[in-house]
Amino acid sequence: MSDAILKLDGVAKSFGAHHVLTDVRLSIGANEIVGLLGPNGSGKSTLLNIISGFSRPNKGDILFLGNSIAGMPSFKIAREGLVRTFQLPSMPTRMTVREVLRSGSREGAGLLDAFFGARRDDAAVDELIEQFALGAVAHQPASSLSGGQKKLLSIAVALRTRPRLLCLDEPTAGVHPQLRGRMVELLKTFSKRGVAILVVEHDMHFIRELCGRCIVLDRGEIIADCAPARLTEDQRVVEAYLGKAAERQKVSA
Amino acid sequence: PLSGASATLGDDQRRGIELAVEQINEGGGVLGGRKLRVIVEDSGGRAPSALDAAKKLVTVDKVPAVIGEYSSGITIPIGQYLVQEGKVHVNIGSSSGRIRALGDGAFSVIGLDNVSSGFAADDVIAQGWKTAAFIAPNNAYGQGVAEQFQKALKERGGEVVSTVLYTEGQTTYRRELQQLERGRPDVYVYSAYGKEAATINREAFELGLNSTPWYAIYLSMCTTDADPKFVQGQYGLDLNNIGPDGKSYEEAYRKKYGENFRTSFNGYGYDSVKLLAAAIDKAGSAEPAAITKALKEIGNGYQGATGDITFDADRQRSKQPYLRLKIEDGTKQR
Amino acid sequence: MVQFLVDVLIRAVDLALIAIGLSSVYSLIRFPNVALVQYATTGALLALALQMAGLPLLAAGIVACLMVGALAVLLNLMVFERLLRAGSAIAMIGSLALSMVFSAIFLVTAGPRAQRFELDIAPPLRFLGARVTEHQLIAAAISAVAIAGFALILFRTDLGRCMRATATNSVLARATGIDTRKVTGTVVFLSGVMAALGGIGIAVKGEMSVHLGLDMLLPVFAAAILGGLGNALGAAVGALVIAMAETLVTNVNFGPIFGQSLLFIPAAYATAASFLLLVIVLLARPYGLFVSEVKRV
Amino acid sequence: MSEFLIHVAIMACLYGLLSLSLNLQIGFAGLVNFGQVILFGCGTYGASIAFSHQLGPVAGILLGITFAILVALAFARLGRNLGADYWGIATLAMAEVLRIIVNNEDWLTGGAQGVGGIPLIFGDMPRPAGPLLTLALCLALLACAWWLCNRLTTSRYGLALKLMREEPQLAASLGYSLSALKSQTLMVAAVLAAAAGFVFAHYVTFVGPDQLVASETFLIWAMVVIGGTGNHLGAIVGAILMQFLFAYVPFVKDALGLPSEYVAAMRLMLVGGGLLAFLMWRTQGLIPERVGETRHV
Amino acid sequence: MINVSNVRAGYGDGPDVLQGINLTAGGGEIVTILGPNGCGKSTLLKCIAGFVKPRGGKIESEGKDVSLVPVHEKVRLHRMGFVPQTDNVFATLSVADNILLGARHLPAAERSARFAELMSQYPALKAKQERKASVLSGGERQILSLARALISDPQVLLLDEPSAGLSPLMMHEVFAAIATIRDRTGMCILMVEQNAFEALNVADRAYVLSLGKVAIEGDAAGMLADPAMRHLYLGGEPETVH
Ligand SMILES: Nc1ncnc2c1ncn2[C@@H]1O[C@H](COP(=O)(O)OP(=O)(O)OP(=O)(O)O)[C@@H](O)[C@H]1O
Ligand SMILES: Nc1ncnc2c1ncn2[C@@H]1O[C@H](COP(=O)(O)OP(=O)(O)OP(=O)(O)O)[C@@H](O)[C@H]1O
Ligand SMILES: [Mg+2]
Ligand SMILES: [Mg+2]
Repeated sequence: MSDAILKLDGVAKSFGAHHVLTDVRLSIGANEIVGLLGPNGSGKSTLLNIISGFSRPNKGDILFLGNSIAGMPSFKIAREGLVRTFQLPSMPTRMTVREVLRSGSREGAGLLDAFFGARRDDAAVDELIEQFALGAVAHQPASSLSGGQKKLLSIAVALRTRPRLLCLDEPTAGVHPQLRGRMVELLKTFSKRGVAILVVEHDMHFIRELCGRCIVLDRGEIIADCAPARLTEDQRVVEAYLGKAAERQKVSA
Repeated sequence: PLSGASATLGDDQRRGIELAVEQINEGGGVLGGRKLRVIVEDSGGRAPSALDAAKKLVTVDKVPAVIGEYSSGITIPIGQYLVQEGKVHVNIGSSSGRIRALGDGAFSVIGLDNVSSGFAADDVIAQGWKTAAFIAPNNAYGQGVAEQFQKALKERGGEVVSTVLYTEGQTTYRRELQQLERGRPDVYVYSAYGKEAATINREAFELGLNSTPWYAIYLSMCTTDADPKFVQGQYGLDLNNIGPDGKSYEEAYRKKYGENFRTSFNGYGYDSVKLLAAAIDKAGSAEPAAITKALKEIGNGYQGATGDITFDADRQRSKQPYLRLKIEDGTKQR
Repeated sequence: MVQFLVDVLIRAVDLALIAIGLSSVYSLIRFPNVALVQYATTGALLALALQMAGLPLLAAGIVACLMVGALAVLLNLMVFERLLRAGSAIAMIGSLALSMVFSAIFLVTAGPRAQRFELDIAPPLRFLGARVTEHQLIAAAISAVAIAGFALILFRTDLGRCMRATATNSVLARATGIDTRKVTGTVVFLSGVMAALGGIGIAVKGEMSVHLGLDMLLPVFAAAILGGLGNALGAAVGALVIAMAETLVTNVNFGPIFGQSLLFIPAAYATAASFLLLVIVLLARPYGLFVSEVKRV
Repeated sequence: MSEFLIHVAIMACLYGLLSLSLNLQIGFAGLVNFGQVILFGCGTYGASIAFSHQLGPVAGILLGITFAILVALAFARLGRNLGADYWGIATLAMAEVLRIIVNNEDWLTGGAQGVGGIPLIFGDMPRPAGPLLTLALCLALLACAWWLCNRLTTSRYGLALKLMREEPQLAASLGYSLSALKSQTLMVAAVLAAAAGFVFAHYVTFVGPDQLVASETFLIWAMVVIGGTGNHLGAIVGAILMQFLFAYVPFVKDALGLPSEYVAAMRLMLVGGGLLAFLMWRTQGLIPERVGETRHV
Repeated sequence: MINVSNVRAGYGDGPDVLQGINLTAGGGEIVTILGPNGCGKSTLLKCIAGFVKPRGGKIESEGKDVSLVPVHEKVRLHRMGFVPQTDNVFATLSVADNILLGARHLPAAERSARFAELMSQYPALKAKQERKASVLSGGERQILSLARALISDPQVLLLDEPSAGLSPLMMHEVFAAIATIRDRTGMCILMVEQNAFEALNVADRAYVLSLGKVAIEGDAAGMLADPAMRHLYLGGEPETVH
């Protein structure tokens, strides 16, 4: 894929003697939505941490928009346009939901902008609040949100940075099924506007709705890279990851 | 300072002052029967509070003269302020050479570093000691004395082989003492006060350093808090309360406070009040300018409790009689 | 050399007990309690007062330690529990404020003068060429026993595990059936006892003033942090390291290097040395020497 | 207006500056700085070094600011990967190290005896005008600083600071450079504190190491906490309140006929007890931080 | 076993998050609580566990009013287990210590027997026994917290989203384990879930909360069968989409 926005080449990571990732190679095209699946503890979040600079790979290279970002500090990577969310988001106590969302955009957030920058209203924030159904709590302290609402907020604020590639870590865990449907629509809209998405997820329904392609990780290795619908055909994936769920899905397919 | 690290000293200064006030007022006050009043303020040992206090005294209480402080870091700014305001300032506790430069209106009843250091150096040489190790607190006082003593001893042909300025407020000075010991001096010269003095004396004893002679600058200040056993045999200089009311002052102090002089600083407080009262009487007014003039005149062979007070051209005490002391069986004599 | 070791040990013992108290409470309630050094002063003052009231020193010491332990529990219930709801920085400032209040009370009740226990004067003993006194040896022995006892409680009883659980996640600890208040209370009590014992230990060796505790503040903190806050035994090692640094700075003769017979770093820099050491260690190991905080996102 | 009042007002303004500066750090950026007094000291020593080496006051302010920025950068470097408690103690240790250096290197700083005779700012003015002009200058400075801080924290930059204060990881994931934010805040705060120090030096006319002891930092902390962390107005109000209380305690003593050693205990009680009371019953301070009120930018 | 009647609760001086909830769960029953984000499900569990004090109403366990009994007492005396939604492991303790803390009250022999049994059940944990819980992945933490709750052998188990973050395979295993343990010990299990479809599959009864009130209650099978219900509260399920 020549227009790959993200390309991982032989990435490996171990903690002491524990090898979490071994030789991961993958690439994600611009505008693509890719799902990253795998059993618990297979290294998905670790991979996201490495891509986003929160952890350093032991080996391998990471190219984002053609430039190597391996070993770069996380904030620089985020500035390049690669933004991630966390599996267990925590939110500030003395900032409102709205403020958190506003802080998503770094435009005009420099020290000097405080004195010389123009002051503008933020329509994009209102739109996000609306899209993520946070209107009712917009003026509450962000930390008082329920678990699911925090997840939503963390995705919204990541989108506010206008990323080129958005990495989501289990965006639907703890989110109400109805909202999951909404989220699919939303993410698709953003994707159409040119945001590539890499999403770690366990909800197969969500994956099938959203992703054009998915990658399955098991014990630090990629064991499948195909369209979601074809996952159930792969015996290794079924054994390691889907289990009984696969049977039900086959029935329904 | 009535609080903070040097509170003991400040408190003792106040005792001297209060004693003098009491005596003067019992003896008919000043200016033909008017009571002398001293307002006591606490500097807390910090310059901003001291300045607050000085400004209160000058602008609210409208006093003509201010006596005080102990730490040079405080005496200098308030002295400067008082001189600017045209008031009289009498230094009774700081001995930094920089006090010399405060300007007209600022007096010192206490001999500055050079006076006591010179005396101590003479004494040390006279005892036949050639090399000395010196220890004092690492503050304005200690740094001043250390520098002056080193200079004075060198001038007289001796040498300070090691100098330690210790940080106050530690629980132990063993390391400092052992560093001193490495110089193998003929004599240890020190000046310390309060808890530090007690600790240093005890630890010197415990380390067996007392087999070498010890010489204290202001012996009673250095040894009051220590057990007599630790300081047995120490030499030292001390203030000489040999003025006309020297002995009676000592007695009055003992009577009023039920103990011997706690530090050596109360006498200056006492003398400063007496001196000021005399100056006020002589000037016939409590105007600062008049007091200044009178002080300069009186301060020439005035006999205070601490002995002859004679001001030099910079209005600093030029000489001071000291006692040569040695502690034998808990008493001081030589 | 022996003298050097003895000096380091004496100093380390002074620091260790209070530092251990500080560190163990930190592990539970997540803030460094500045007032702990004042508990040390309180212990010493109480013991002194009790001795003057006629109790033998040993009894006075024990009673004072228990009283300070109780005081620590009381203050924790009345003050710190409340403060902690607002966060650890607030609690730390609160403990600072409390220690000022302590100072004020000491100033009014005990006065600023130096005081000492009524004890026979101990002549220095010679021990392998090093000079120590009986009091120093006894104080060191008592401290060692106290530290060992504390370690035993920490590692050999259920309290230790409950304590660590409470420290990490008190909500979950309660959900697991741990009475977190009891655990906290016990540890706070022990820390008070340790601090008081430390204070008495220092006072017995010589003289004390009401500034005793505050004077110890920075080195004790340095020791606790060096060992890693929350790691009680790390604090003991931290105390040893700090004592070593201070002693080295004052006792290394640089004279020969510069062709002089004697040249020392000014003694005033001894304290600076331990702080500098602290800063350097923190640059390399942000959580102190013995705490390896594994963080993951 | 009585001269004493003018004096107290001037001091209040200077402390106001200091507490604004500290508030910017603790209230907005979450930087628990216990070395604040050394930033102030950079200003005073800028003035003193320039004076004692005959460089003139302009060089003084430049020196002060340079020192302050250097210290701020060192603090920020330390803070890059330290937890808040650790960093707090580390700043305290650094400040202490710097104070010890200043106390001992008398060729540069005048040592423990300090430097006196620094000229007054409006020294040549006639009596009432001089102090009044000084007060006006201080008020202007304070107003400028307040405007600056306000502008800073109500902008998007302020949001970034708050995000860093509470969720540093989230802030980093959104592309904020924590170390840049920290060093910028510290530098701004340091310049404010140094300005206060410079004016202080030229007002008190004396600079010495005793002005830089840790208890001064705690005093400023008390001002900020009582006034209200995270609120600029609160910080100023806290400073003014404390300064006036401090200055007028002696009058209370005069009125009640108390002996003057109680002033010390009373001051300690005021700072400590007042701080503690506020922390316990009104943690947010007199004028609390407002959540969600930043202007739309 | 558990009887919640007309409970109101909230945080600080905020509004009532729970506005009069009635709920019962008997021994041997799995009851699941569903509802949109922020409707108060976790608050309800916290209320039953004792972390949030009810502002009104009553919570009974086996007929005794336990509304104001402190959490740790409840855990000990009423054998209640609670797994919070977030922060559900002791991060600085090892995995083994985490589990053993749940079994503090058991005699040593029984404790190690159960521990061994659990370890064989969850090999993922066994391999990481000695590691600090803070390094575990999200799913591993979830399993660990469940294991800790199970070892204590409670009579009432309160689970806040036990399946969040679990892989499909693991989710089925966990639900199966929950059902098994219910069958074996007859404990009463109350769980909040967002994976409604799977939860309803194992549950006996379900409550759907909305804005702090019970909107629907009924038996699980019935709810699964009701198309309107599916559409409104369960989201689209795999079978219903195409
Ligand atoms: N800092 C670390 N130190 C040691 N081991 C770690 C560390 N971080 C992660 N691990 C281990 O690496 C493995 C992979 O963790 P990771 O969080 O990437 O899993 P995951 O695929 O995201 O799982 P889940 O779906 O449960 O979130 C886990 O077994 C975890 O225990
Ligand atoms: N600690 C708290 N302080 C203040 N308000 C809170 C707190 N925790 C929750 N709330 C509020 O209570 C409401 C209900 O929260 P709760 O956590 O019970 O929701 P939930 O139903 O569990 O949602 P989710 O499915 O997202 O976990 C939310 O609106 C939230 O804002
Ligand atoms: Mg994960
Ligand atoms: Mg919830």
